[in-house]
Amino acid sequence: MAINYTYFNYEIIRNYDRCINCRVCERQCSNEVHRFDEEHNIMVSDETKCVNCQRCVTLCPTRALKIVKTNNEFRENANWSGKAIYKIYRQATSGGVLLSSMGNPEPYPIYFDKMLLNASQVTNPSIDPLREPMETKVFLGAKPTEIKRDKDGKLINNLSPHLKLEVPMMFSAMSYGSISYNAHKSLAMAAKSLGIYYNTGEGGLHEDFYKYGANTIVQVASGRFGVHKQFLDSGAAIEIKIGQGAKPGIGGHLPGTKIMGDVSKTRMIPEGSDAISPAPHHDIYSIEDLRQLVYSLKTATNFKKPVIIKIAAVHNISAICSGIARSGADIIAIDGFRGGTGAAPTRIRDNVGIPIELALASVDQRLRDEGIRDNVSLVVAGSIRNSADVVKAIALGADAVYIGTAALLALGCHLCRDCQSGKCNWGIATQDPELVKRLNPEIGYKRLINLINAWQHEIKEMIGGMGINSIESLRGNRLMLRGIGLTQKELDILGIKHAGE
Amino acid sequence: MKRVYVNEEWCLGCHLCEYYCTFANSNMTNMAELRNMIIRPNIRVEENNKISFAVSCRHCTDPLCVKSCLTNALSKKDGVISIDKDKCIGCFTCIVSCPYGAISVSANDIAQKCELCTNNSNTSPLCVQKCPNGAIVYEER
Amino acid sequence: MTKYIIIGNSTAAIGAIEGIRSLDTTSPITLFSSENHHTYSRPLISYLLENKTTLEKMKYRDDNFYELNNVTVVYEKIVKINSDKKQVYTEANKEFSYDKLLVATGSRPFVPPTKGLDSVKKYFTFMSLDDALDLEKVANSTSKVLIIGAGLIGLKCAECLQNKVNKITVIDLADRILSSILDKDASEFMQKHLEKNGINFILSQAVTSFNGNVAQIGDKNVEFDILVMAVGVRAQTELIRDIGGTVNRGIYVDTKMQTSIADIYSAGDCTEIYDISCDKVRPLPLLPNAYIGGNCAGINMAGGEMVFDNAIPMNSIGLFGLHIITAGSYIGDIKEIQVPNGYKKLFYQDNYLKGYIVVGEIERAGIYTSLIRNKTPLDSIDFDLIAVNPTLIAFEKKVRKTKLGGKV
Amino acid sequence: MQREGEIRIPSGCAISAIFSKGNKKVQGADMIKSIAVMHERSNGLGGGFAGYGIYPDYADCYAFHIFYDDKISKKTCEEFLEEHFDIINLSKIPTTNIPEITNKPLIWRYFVKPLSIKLTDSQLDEKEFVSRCVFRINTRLTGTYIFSSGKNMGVFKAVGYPEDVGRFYRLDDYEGYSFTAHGRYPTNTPGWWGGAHPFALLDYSVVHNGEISSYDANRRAIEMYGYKCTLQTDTEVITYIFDYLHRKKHLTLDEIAKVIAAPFWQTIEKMEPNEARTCEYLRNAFSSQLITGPFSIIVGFENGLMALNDRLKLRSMVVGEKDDMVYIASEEAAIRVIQKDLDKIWSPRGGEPVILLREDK
Repeated sequence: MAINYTYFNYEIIRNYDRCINCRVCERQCSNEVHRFDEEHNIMVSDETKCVNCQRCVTLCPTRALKIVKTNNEFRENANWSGKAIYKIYRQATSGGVLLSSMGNPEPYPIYFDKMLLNASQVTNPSIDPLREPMETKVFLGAKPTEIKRDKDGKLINNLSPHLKLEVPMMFSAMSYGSISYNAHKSLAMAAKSLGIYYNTGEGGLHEDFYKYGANTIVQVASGRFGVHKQFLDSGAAIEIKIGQGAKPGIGGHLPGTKIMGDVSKTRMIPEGSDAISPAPHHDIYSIEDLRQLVYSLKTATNFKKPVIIKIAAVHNISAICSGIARSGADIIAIDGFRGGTGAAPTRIRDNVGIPIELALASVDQRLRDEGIRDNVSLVVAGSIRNSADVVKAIALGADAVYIGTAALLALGCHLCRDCQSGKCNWGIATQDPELVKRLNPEIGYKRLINLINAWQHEIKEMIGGMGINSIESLRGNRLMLRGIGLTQKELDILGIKHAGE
Repeated sequence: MKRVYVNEEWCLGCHLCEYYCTFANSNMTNMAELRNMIIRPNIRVEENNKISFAVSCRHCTDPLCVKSCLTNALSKKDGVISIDKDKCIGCFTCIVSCPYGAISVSANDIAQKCELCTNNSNTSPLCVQKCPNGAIVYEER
Repeated sequence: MTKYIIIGNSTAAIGAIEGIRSLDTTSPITLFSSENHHTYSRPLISYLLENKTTLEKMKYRDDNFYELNNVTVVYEKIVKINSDKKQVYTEANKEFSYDKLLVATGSRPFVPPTKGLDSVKKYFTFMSLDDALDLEKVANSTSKVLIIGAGLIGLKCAECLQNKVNKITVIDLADRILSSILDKDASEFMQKHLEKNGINFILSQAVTSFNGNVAQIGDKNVEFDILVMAVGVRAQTELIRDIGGTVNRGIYVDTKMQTSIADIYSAGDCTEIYDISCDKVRPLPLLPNAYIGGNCAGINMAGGEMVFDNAIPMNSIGLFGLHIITAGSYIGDIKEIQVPNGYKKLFYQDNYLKGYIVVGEIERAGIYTSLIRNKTPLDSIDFDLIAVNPTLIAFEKKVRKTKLGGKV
Repeated sequence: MQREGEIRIPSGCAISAIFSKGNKKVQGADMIKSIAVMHERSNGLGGGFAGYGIYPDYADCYAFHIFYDDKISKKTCEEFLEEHFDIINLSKIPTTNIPEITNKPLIWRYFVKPLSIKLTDSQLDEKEFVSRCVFRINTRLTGTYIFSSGKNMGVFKAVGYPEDVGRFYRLDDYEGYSFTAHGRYPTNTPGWWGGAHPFALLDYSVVHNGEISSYDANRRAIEMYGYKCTLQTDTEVITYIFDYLHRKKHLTLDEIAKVIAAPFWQTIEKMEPNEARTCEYLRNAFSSQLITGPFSIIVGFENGLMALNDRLKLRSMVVGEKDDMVYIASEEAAIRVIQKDLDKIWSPRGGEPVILLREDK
């Protein structure tokens, strides 16, 4: 093409008074942005290639680098933003669908930030987690409908298979393939030592990780990649993935370039072939089909494992969930529209689905109204960013949350949202051995443990302040929430009062 | 005793250790002073088609360098092999004897080597502190 | 309680003391020094004349070394051993008895008998501190110096006198300099370097006769004010020879550094030792071997178990800022590597590295030394890679793992 | 200002109870004496009593105590009752007008039995039928509030200090095997007679001191099982939880304690395996019925009484024994005033239930 319409977003500012030509930026940039100019003995950079992953900035020993948004602008236009124009150029050049990664970055309302928490004053005491036990253990699974006793009146354990979490958080589904071996290993190791669970995503389970099975949720998705008897048996629970928040209604696509060696082996597909998960499960065209799949998986595993149904938060979510709650599933995982992904069509990521806070509130209420809330546990995902989000989600009615993006951030991800390129400089969303080795699981899993421990401490502080000393007394305890700057409609959906009421 | 160990599985070949080592053993207050300087670190990264690892003094239990030293400049105290710059006359017999190639020639033409940062202001080896991927560790083995 | 006696006060002796004391901290050690100096490092005498070191810094161990190690030093020469009585005798015929004895008498300069040598007022050797101090007294800006022998000693001597004197001429019977440690190409390379620095050479010739301060060399005469004899050294083996101990070019010792006579050990320049690089027994008058040998002897004398069975020649020498490192023997096939303003040659035979010469870029050469010393099979490493550049990457992964991840 | 039920009202309080395990009778007068001692713990915005074994002549009838705002309400309600019950006896509840108790509603008492046709039509067991009728009336019929609906027991409550309420209802005229009393200290309320305690459903009555932090979690859970929390008070939700676990799920009193004041996990870990398994089962199966935050409650029911503190014991509660009489109160003084020499007096640990049952039953 005659004219290069490339419109680059970033400028790399290098402070030459600090740059010592150590070339770490050059060595660590898989996008080949930095280069050492032998002749003039200085470092130079090609900004057009920069995705602003901050690897160079982070490693630069003299802090000589910073990356700033370019202030190069098109003529001002409230309607046609530079971003909008740029995308047009890109598509006019490529003729292709726009791809991007991680969660929806657009400025939609964040309801977690419009809810405030309660604390005890005078009429009942707040509880100090440093002095009193403060419990965060939760069980996920259906509650028994009736109490059974043996002949001498002792209770019979008629609990259906369930998951036991030391803290109400799990690592959400990220497939081996979309993320690296070392990223997966870090998650597995962390889940094990935290007494929680991580999720294989639709990538099968690498043979090295079977030993973490007791802390693994194995996922069955529309592509059925890597699914076999041993895989199903190895996990603590089975998750049927119907949809995901980042791209409701469409399937997945892992480019063949990432299907190499162990990834192809684990997925049970040929090297180099694209892994394409269909939009729907072609054996699930209706709720009764889902029920069949649930029971086939349960039968396949001798009714020993709880089954999770993961769906994206869409408009009639509560009706859908009431159907699922009657399908024999034990846990429903709802993924909000901010949920992350390794790659999604931009327009879908940014325009489909609804906020998890609203979805959760209406689902929890609907299931209670129908008296079937005990049939299932609710796990919510889709941008749980901190411990307060966790507390708010549980107060709205969730049993536990899935964290994905936050976990990746703990592992070093800088949300450059270029996962689809496979050139992740942080060794997370890549299969290039040279890049993968940049994530040392020994370091990674400790960072994950730190994050969850830190959040657990904060959760204890917050619920202790409410005078609650066990997380189950927070679940659905919407009186602990007040809205701020919300319309009556929003308050009604969230089932909370406005601050001051 | 605690020693520096490297694990090539995690070495990224970023060479940061070399720069931090040089800085640690300089009397600079600001690393940027390394600008336009040829660095002479006591730890060196070896690289060859995608394998890389850093090498520094292994502080051998039976150190040939110390035994070979002409001037008694090299000596071993509490497991740390250190060099007395005042005594060294740069004969480099230590370089002939070191099986790891961990002793090098200093700017003023005498021998220099890693002393586990016991000879500078750092509390533990700076290369270890600064390795971005835990490829260099300082521990008992 | 064992009575230790050590004859000699240099590297091997110090190695022995440290060896003994690593196991036996109490028994008395008596040391006899024929030189009236605290132990010092012989190779430093040339640096002393260059003022690159001082008498203080030359000391091979600190002043309180004997005291700390509870060693009695007797500055007298031992002239006789009686191995039956287990006694040694000084010139004054004082007797001292031992349980374990170390003979570390070192070597002495060899002065070839030459016609008219007696007509030379005074000639010098260049071995001991006293030699150096004497030389320093007479050397001045007008002196013309003639050095016989273009070996390590001769050339180090030349180097240290260069700025002090008017002219230096080095003569050697061999057709090249440093013939004992360099091959032809290397010595030519080195010779050029030395000539650039103003040293004159007369090679493949010998002094046929002296006439006062004139040496006749072939058909021409060379005048000199100072004559230095640096032809070579000879092991001082008499003490052992006199009592019928096995002696060849040096005192025979086994791998425990024990002589053929019970309870008598020997180490250092006075011994001959098995050189694994060429599997021959020969004197290896080099400081590292002296220390390692002495240390080994000391440990065995104190009842420990130690062997020294991997001796090889190792040399590191700097002349006028150019460094040479060599080790092992120059036998077998040759691998020559081109290096900018330097020189590198590796010698290997049936899958083992035998020796090498590196001039100029000397860093990490010790890795080559270890290949010779440890008899590393060359097919177990990337020889082509390591030849170009001494690196641990050339070893197998598992070897690297132990080298860098294991306790060594 | 919102009326009780339209708004959640946290409140502190005083509670007291007397229980006779044997055949000795408990006098209403003693109950008043005891609760009166804790005058300071109330603020005059609510007081009440529950007496058990007080209607021996109508022991097999449900005794409905009803507040009416006006005659119309009474008329509509009675029509409903006629439809569903066989009314054995109806009368005003005898009261004495005293200055301390003002703007009293119409207070009526009905002894009823479910009409067998209606009962069979409903395909419910008798108690479920009755409780549903009670919910119907309380939620659908405005101006009408059934505040007592058990057999051979009755609740007497009003806005005022408990001792005055006792006098107002002539409690001295009643005797039975068990009494409980409550003095209320709401932190904000217009004070409504129905909002006073005890709160009762069928023969379960609850007096409670505390403010539970788990309220909304408990409420939203219990409402799923057909209960309606019309008053939004802790006492109400606790009563329903108790009714649910005891009457509907048939948990033992001891198991109920393990649910609502569940032992901490760290305690469970130290238990012997079987007990630990039971506790884990109960905490898992009934996690929404765990009550956290400070409370001391006394639950009365047919032939029994159960007292319980929250698991951290954030509210005071003491128990005294004399022969086969047992006394429970927020403060020891409230026991001493009616029984000077006790065989035994102690303060139950948090989460440790005090379960009292009549021996001959």
